[in-house]
Amino acid sequence: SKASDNATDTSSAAAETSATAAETSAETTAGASDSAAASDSAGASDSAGASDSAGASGSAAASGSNVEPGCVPTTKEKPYIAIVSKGFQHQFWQAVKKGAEQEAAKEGATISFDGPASESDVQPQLDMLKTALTKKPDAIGFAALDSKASEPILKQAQEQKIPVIAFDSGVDSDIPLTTAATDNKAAAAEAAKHMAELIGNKGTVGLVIHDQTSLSGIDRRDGFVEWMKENAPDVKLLEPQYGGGDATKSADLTKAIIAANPDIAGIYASNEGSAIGVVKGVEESGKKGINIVGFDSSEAQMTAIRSGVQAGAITQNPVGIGEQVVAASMKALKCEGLPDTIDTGFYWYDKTNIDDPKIAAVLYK
Amino acid sequence: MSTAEVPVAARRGMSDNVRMRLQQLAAFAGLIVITAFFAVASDHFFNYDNLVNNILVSTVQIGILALGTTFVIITGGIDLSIGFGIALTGMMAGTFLITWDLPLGLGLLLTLVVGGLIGLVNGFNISILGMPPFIATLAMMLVCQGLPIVISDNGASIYFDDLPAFQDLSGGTLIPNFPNAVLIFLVCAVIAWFLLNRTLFGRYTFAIGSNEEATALSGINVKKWKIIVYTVAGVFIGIAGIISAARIGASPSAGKGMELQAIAAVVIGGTSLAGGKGTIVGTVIGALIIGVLNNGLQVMGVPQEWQYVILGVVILIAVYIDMVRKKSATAAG
Amino acid sequence: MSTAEVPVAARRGMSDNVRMRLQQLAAFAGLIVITAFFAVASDHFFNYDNLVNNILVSTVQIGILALGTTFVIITGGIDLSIGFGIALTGMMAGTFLITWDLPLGLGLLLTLVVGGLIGLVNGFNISILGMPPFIATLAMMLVCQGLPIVISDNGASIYFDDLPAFQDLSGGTLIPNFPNAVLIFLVCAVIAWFLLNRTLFGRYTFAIGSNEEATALSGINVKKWKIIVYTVAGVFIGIAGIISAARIGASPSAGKGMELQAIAAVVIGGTSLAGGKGTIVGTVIGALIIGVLNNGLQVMGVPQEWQYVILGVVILIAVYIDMVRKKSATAAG
Amino acid sequence: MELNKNTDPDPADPKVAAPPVADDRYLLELSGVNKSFPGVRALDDMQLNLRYGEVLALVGENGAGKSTLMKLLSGVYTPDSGEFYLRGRPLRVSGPRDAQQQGIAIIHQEFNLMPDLTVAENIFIGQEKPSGGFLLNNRTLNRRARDLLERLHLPLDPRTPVGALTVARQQMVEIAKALSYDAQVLIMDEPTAALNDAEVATLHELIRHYVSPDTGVIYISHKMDELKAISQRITVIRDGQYIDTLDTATTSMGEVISRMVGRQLNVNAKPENVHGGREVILSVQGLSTHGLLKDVSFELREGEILGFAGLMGAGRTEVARAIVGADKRSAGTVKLRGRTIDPANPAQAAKYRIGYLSEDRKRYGLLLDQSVTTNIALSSLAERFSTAGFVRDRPAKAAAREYVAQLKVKTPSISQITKNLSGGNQQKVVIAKWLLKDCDVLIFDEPTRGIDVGAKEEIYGLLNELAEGGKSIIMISSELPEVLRMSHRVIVMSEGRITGELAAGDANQESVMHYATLRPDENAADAVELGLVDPADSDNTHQHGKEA
Ligand SMILES: Nc1ncnc2c1ncn2[C@@H]1O[C@H](COP(=O)(O)OP(=O)(O)OP(=O)(O)O)[C@@H](O)[C@H]1O
Ligand SMILES: Nc1ncnc2c1ncn2[C@@H]1O[C@H](COP(=O)(O)OP(=O)(O)OP(=O)(O)O)[C@@H](O)[C@H]1O
Ligand SMILES: [Mg+2]
Ligand SMILES: [Mg+2]
Repeated sequence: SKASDNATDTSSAAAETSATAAETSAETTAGASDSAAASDSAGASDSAGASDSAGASGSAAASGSNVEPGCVPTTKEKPYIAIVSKGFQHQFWQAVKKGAEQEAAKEGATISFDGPASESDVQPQLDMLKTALTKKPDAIGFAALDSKASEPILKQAQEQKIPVIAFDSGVDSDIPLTTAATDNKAAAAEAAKHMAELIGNKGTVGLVIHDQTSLSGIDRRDGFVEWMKENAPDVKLLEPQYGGGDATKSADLTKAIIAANPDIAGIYASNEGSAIGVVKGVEESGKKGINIVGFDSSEAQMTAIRSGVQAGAITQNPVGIGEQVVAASMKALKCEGLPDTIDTGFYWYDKTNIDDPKIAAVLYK
Repeated sequence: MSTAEVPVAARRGMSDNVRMRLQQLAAFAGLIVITAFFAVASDHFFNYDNLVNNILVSTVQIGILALGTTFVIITGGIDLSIGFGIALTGMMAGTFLITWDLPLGLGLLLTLVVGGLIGLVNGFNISILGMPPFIATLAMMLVCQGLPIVISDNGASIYFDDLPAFQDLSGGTLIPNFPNAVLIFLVCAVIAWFLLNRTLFGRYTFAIGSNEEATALSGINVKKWKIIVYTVAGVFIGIAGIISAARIGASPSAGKGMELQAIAAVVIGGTSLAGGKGTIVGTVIGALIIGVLNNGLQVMGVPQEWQYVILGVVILIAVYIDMVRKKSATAAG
Repeated sequence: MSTAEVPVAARRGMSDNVRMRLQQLAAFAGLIVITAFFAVASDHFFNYDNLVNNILVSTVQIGILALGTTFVIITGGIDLSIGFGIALTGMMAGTFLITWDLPLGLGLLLTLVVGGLIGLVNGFNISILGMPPFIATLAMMLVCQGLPIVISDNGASIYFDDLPAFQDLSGGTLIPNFPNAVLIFLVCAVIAWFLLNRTLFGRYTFAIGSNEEATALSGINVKKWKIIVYTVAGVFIGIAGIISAARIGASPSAGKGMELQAIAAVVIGGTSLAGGKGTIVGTVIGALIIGVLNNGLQVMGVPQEWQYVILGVVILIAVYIDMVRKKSATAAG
Repeated sequence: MELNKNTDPDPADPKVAAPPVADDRYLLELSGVNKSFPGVRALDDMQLNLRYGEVLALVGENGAGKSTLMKLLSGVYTPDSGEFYLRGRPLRVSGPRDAQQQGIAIIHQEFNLMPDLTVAENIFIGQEKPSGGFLLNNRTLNRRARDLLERLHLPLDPRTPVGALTVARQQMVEIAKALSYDAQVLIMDEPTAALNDAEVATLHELIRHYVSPDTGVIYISHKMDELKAISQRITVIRDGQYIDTLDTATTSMGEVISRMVGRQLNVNAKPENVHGGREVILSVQGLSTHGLLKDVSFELREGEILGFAGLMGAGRTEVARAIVGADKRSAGTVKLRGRTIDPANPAQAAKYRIGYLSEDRKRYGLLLDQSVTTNIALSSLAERFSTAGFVRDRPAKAAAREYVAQLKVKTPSISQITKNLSGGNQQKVVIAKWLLKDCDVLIFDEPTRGIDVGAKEEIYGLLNELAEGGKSIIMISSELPEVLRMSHRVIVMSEGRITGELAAGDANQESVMHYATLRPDENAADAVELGLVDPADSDNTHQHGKEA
């Protein structure tokens, strides 16, 4: 199951109710800029990730000027926003959905949320996008599995004067008014950086990636690999293995990797399912002292991090992303200006900062 | 005595045709009912744009795969390699047309050849080596899953933006407002119908599925014809691969899981996995039923988790209705 | 005349047993060869830890599904719902044991009942309504894909950290150094073997697959027995679901795609999709072949895309060797 | 009942006319039975009664309704209307199981066996007597089977998978299965179609032992001479209607036949003998297979009908299968008009214009779920009914219609599904397929199996026409009279060897049986007679054959 690059994470951010969630999104952007400073000074490994991403994905809360040409504010009291995401079955997307629903409830909009069964289902996703268009939505939120392939359909949206808000990962096209995204490559690089620190810049590191052909899988693999190649040449990276984000398969992969490389120092897992699998695999292998760097967030990973089995993980802010999509859509409908990108940021969390409110706010179970 | 039978014969012949018609009608009825339902349930569903540009276009690839697979299934076989076959043939199209920059016609031809080869190898393993079709094509499915990534640059897709002529194979409109992809699907369906109902190839396809040993003992070279059947199915994979690539670019994971949907379309269309029975019309209807359901449920805004459940239940009902009618048709006529 | 005929008949009888033994030997030989290859190719492959804790453990779920499916396939049917069946039964286990906090024994029992129900519905649709098994179980597969998400709290997995007794079903070791999951698999295999070879149930399973009409005409209640077959297969789904949940927690997307692997294991083991033939030993060997291949290729660090290709080719070869032996065995008799 | 005991019919001597009937109250009585199928009135106000302790023969043309009637009794079909009484009590049969429980056992015309199950498992399916209602014990099951088979003198190994048996043996399994129920009413639908005289005698022996004052047998057959030997009365039906019931003892077969077909038949279409003059078309030298055949050599001449006789399992079918490449040859050459040919499969054989009609129509003969036309046209499709790969249906249908009329195939239409034809009519369809494809060499294996007397004459006539037209025919048959009557020469096989070759003149019951029962492998004398003791070349076989 390739679903979800930032896949599988969860949902019941229900704990922090919509109120907190709202402030979360505020936090995010803030967190992004101020921790930018932080990390410039010293690559402090608490909420540093956000800064890199800020750097990477261009000025965050910058120029709020994108407006639909010839925009007429909607008169609808309950506008309809059709959201087509990259995935569905995994927790991460369910969390995005959650955020979107919360925001929609606040802003008084109705939404629909669809996504293909797996992140390699490019065509099914495009069929969904087209179908969404026929429902004459007032705005569209779209996370492209393959931005090039979706260009023609986005054009149709443009012709029909339907504002498009891209999210999760960039759509390389000027049609979307803004992109509520996080930079997977930068996030993966941040993970690599922490892995390097954990293993003292040398040793063997295995990679359990959730998808070999989807954008998110490729970015989270290459971001990690490239950073290591540049900054930690002594770290030996193994041939990446792909577990489809399926915990069981990833666990079996992990055990095979450990069996084949008794000297392994660390294992990187590129999404929730992979991380759970790697943790399980390491536990079952009975090996101690393997540094696990995971991705995304869930009860299982938090438990593993607290118990010390897993060193830490990069989390993005799916709930925040969901909220941003709806918020931005509403702005667009009111013809308010939007920035090129809304960086929803990403965060490194480990034993030390897992309970820090800023982090706790973006973690979800 | 034979004279005495003649009138009977006449009657019989009729009721027989009637039954045939009734069967297809039944499957067709299922499609109509579902369509009608969505038309009533949602005001965004029943309009030319949604029916043609969304439903039909989204049905094309599964439909074309289903057409080729119909022959295989009528012989009593099965082909699991069709799904990822799209990935392989698509990536090959990309390699031919973009990487090697061959002329369009040649590139297309070679792509169809690649498809044919996939089928040929399947046919050889099944017919000559005598492998179970399930295993032979499952193995080919794995091969078709791996090779595209090998070909690709680290799993990246190949795009055809510099080759609009190629992209037009899917998006263009020879007939105004009628995407070429759909046109190609229809043409394929007509060809398939012709092959199945008017040629030796079709007759032997049925004969093999209905009793392979008897067919062989009737002096028909069963091995040869089985290989041809799988090869034809392979060519259809090639066509589907080309359309997929023309539409969204060649991706190493295109067509994933489509084998199940295509086979489902065939079986929903009344073709028996036991072999010996099947119609092209049925297969087309089967593919449309799947397409309409997918689209309709989303247009209605059914939560996705429920879409799965409902899809399952509706398929059951559709097939059941179909069967009941057949039964009554057979019982009566 | 009788005197003269006896030897001929005897000959067949004998050569037949020999053939049976040869078949299993062949599949087994395939397994040995592959294992031997990896043992030589990698010095990390052939050690107790990798063989038991890695390969066997990774084979358990597919293996258990394959056991149940063996019965279905011997009747000439197929079951596609087993994969996502793991997701549904796993989530139900979570619901019973965590959400509702029922006592362990009861929770497990109810989970098996849920599995049985999945099979029962399949059996009903196939046996009573007369649906094609492919469609009936495909529909059930879709249902089993949607419901777990419906049950779940926004697709969140359910974890059993507070229920170590449950987790021990997979990770614990009643026998030192021997994971319970593997133990359970072996027990299931023995039970399945017994059911298939020593009980009325097994006898009728073969009879139905061999010639359903004749079995009915012999006064056997075919409908009833087919329902039982699918229900039994369902219970095995329940067992696999429990082990999956105990090992990794209950996830709404667990078991995805396992149906194909399980069916492949059964067919690689020499069971014919045409029905009437099959052995439990073969199925176990088939599952092991898949498990060994996956692990071996990973241990050797083969790039994933090549793993697919090699897996496909090796499966072909393994099955082909198996068949050649069978042929020679048959030709002799 | 007590009364009956003493007047138990004496099973001893087959040749004496039927033993006196135990009691004239009826064991089974049917009247006003109707059954229709789409477009077919299979049974029309049918009636029938079976007395205690009697064997009632049921005869009628192919498609007359015999099997249908029996299927009503055994719960396969439900009647549209009709009254049924068993032992004077109204009888309702809800299904096969129910029929068994009410004491009605049937051997269907088409086998109902599970090919993947062993002989024992087939015989006792449904009566496994599992311990605890669940657990099976194959050892005891095999023992029960062995006992039964020995009691019945049936040469079968309980552990053999039925799929590996030849038709004749499968028939025996069916017989054993039916007898294992020890039912009151035993229905046998053409049990001897696949058997030859020796086995028929064995079967009749079994039946006589089975019949007791409170049981009865309904015996369907197209072999008229059997009726005298086994039955007390003969019920004749035609086109689904009851015609008459006759006392076997006091009736001539000629009469029965004319009642059956509704006209007089001339039963002497003896072909005029072709003399050695004509050219040899097919010459087989030293043919052997791994299975069974040893050094089979013979010649087939143009315009000749060459009969193959032998006991079941003699290897006749294997000879045919080996010649057309359906089975592997381990040794030997096949020459066609002097040119050595080596067909690897029946398709190649067909290219050489050699056709093989299998003895097992269900398994190797028919596309059961396809139409009559499809089946008849199948072999000729390529060269006759297609141009450039496209099928021309009109001529194919025309041809089908022609043969349906000529062979009197009883079918509502040529588009009828073959499965729905009666057994004999199915056989006619297979024959039509091969008559339509004009081959130079036709190998007919049990061609008239299950075909009624009238239709047989038609087929004999056609075979003669073909022969006169210069075609060469190998006719494998277990019906000796048929072989003797049709063949120009008769080849006799035993245990995979040719043990004798007889010119039409010398061929008769005794001479054929003599060669058919030679057992060179067990009996030294036989080996000597066949000249196998000294490693002579295979011709000796024939020499000895001819001398005899
Ligand atoms: N299932 C069926 N569907 C349609 N027609 C049928 C079916 N079964 C039998 N018939 C028709 O009923 C008639 C009687 O068939 P039946 O098998 O009883 O003949 P029969 O006397 O047994 O002939 P035979 O001697 O060839 O066995 C035939 O014309 C046959 O075509
Ligand atoms: N299809 C088959 N499968 C397995 N064994 C076979 C098959 N055909 C023939 N045999 C074996 O070869 C022997 C010869 O059978 P075959 O049918 O050739 O004899 P036959 O002379 O044709 O007798 P009949 O045809 O009357 O049974 C049989 O004893 C049988 O064991
Ligand atoms: Mg009959
Ligand atoms: Mg024979």
